[in-house]
Amino acid sequence: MKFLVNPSKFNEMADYIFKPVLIISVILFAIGLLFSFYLSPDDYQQGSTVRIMYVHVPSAWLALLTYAIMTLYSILALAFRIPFGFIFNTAVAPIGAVFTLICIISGSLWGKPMWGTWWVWDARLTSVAILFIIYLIIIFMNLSFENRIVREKVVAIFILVGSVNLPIVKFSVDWWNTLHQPATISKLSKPSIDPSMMTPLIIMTFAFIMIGIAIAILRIKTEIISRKSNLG
Amino acid sequence: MSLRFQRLLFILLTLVIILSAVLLILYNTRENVSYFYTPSEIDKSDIKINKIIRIGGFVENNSFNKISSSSFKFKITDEKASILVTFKGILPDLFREGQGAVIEGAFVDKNIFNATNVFAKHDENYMPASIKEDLKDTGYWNKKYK
Amino acid sequence: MNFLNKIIFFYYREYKLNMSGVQDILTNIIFFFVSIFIFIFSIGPDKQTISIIGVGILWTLLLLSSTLSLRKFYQEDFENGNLLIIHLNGFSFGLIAILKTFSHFLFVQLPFLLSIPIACILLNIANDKLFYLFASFSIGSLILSCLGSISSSMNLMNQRNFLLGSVIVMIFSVPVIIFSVGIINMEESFNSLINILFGILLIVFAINPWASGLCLKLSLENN
Amino acid sequence: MLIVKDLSIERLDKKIFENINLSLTPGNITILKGKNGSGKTTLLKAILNLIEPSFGSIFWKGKLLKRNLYDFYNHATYIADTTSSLRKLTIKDNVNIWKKFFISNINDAQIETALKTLKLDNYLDKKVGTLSFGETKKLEFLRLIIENKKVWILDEPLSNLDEDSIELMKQTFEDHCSKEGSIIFSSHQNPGIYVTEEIQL
Repeated sequence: MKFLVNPSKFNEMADYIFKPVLIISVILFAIGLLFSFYLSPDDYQQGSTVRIMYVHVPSAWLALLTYAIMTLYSILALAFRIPFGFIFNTAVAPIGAVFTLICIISGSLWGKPMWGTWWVWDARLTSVAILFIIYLIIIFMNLSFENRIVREKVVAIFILVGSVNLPIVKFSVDWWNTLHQPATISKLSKPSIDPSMMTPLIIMTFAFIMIGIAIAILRIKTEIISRKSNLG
Repeated sequence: MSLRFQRLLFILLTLVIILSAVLLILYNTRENVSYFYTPSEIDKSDIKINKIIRIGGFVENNSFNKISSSSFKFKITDEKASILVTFKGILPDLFREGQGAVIEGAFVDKNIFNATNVFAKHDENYMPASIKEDLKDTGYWNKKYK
Repeated sequence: MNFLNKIIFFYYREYKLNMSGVQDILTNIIFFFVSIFIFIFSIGPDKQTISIIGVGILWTLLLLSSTLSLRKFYQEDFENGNLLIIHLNGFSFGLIAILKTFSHFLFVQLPFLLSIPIACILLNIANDKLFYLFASFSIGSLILSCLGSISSSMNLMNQRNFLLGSVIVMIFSVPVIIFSVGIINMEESFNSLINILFGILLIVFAINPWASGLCLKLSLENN
Repeated sequence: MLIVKDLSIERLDKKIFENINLSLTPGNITILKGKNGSGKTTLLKAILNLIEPSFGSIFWKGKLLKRNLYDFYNHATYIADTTSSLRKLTIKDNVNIWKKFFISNINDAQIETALKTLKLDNYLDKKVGTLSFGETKKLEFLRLIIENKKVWILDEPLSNLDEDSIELMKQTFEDHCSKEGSIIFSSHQNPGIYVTEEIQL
């Protein structure tokens, strides 16, 4: 597992797995889209609008997951002095931002026909909007410092401070009355979704994860290279 | 107050403060960050007339009345209390009896709520339309899903 | 006690420093009032509307004006080396952050608090809400001071993008605004809302010395 | 007292300097010489425990500096090449603030003579912002007298000073050494000051 913390090991590993990951993600996307558009049934209430879920939910999960991993790497980088954490944070923040944006856009496309509004300021939607802005701030911070050592550490601190938003996003629907419905799939109870709709959701989630990993590999590799060339 | 002593003091203080803060927040937020009130909450408190609020609940069965093509009358309930609502405008697709909804507006008098916006709220259950029919036939439907 | 004296004279220094630039603080307050005028004129003469959105205006302007003075937080002391001198005088960076936060509250936020009654008259806010306003504003502005400390220490070495510090403060102050405006609108749940605000204050207060202290140390290491 | 052993510092995987050894004993003056960017300020900051050494260690009174930091800070004065006096305040106010903040045991008469020797006694009510650059620099050295500590750590103290002032600094340095004090300072020119140890970076 050293490739998760060591840049040169990561480069080796990335060369092995990049192409397979990319191919798998393309295949998964093909199957997933086929499932979600043709092979999955209409919802008993929402009709075919429910198909937006197959994009909305995976992107939301990945937006949260990306931030959680960034938080983890920030702790690793600051407390255990593992510089790969900084590389990871710089490279991955835009990916998380894009996932959040996809989640927000698909969510409002879903909300308009179902709820009757593009956007409301309930706890879930507000906290996701804040998550998006936090991602943007991370990206802008990465662009606006001249001194690299200060920049990456300050960004890591900011990520840690911003991580208070994560549990708020996740549990806002359970803690408070929101227009957004509570979690469908949670660890504690049986998912309240039919298997025929669960399958495309899982396939699409893995497709999103794979494409996320593929882009992350590319971005981390470029980040490593640009750091090396900065020294020379 | 050596620098190390300051550090130790900070660590202790931080732990104590964060713990008490989290308790304080969790204990108090439950009712207050709500996007909407429930009808029974409205029943208990005295909400002022003409103050804009949101109410969330289910559209009561057999309460929906179409007054004209764009004006409606229905009741919002949470099975303990219900509120009579009037609304002029376009209802969202998902809006139907027995379905969750959040309405925004103000009380025009003590019992009648005039909604300016109606949002449909769907639950966390997803299932194919065909299965619902099966479930209804077997009578399993009402037990598990509201 | 020796160290207590040092802390007292730290504030003596802050007092002298702020009094020498008292026009800056006054300018901040003038900004606050001129913005209120602009709000009133742009909304129109309807007193009813103004009194409904008055509290929101007050909060927005308080937030904006306190982010205006963010660069004064550490930047001057950082650039002229005083931050290092204070540290070498036996103050850990975390302690500096706490002391500076209180100093910001005393010299920048307190004048705002004192000018709230006048602002209330201008904005047609009922007198009986004054107590709730004061309660929420005093806790809220302390939270803003803590957030200001965190964000301005993060941006000490940021030479290009000054606005980023303000954005950081504003995005984290969203919950503060939600709850403190809630206090005004829902007086019946005053107790639990003020407790929540107090909880948020405790959290940012606990995070502040760690985050700011680390950022201060980083910036001093590398400048 | 202060011992630096095999100190090396890397930034961004680039070596700034390697294997620096020095010891600062009472009555000792050490000069750090080197071009711009050779790491003089970095070494001084490492001595102040602001920068973590990559290799090697620093000791203060026989203990690791990190473990004995508070005591070291109580015995050291650092003067950077910035103007730490508050520009909007008068010289008098600045002196007052320093005197109180550092809990100085120097009496007013001593400060007055120091001001006189620095030729600043005529501007007491003038704001620091209106002084010339050399004068603010001299005012900065007043802190050495006010803080009255054993170890002086000075970053480029002699740049921008005229010959009279350099002569004055020389005397101050010798005075301090005769009182069992020790000095470490950096310079990019040849100062013509008697030093006991010279370190080339």
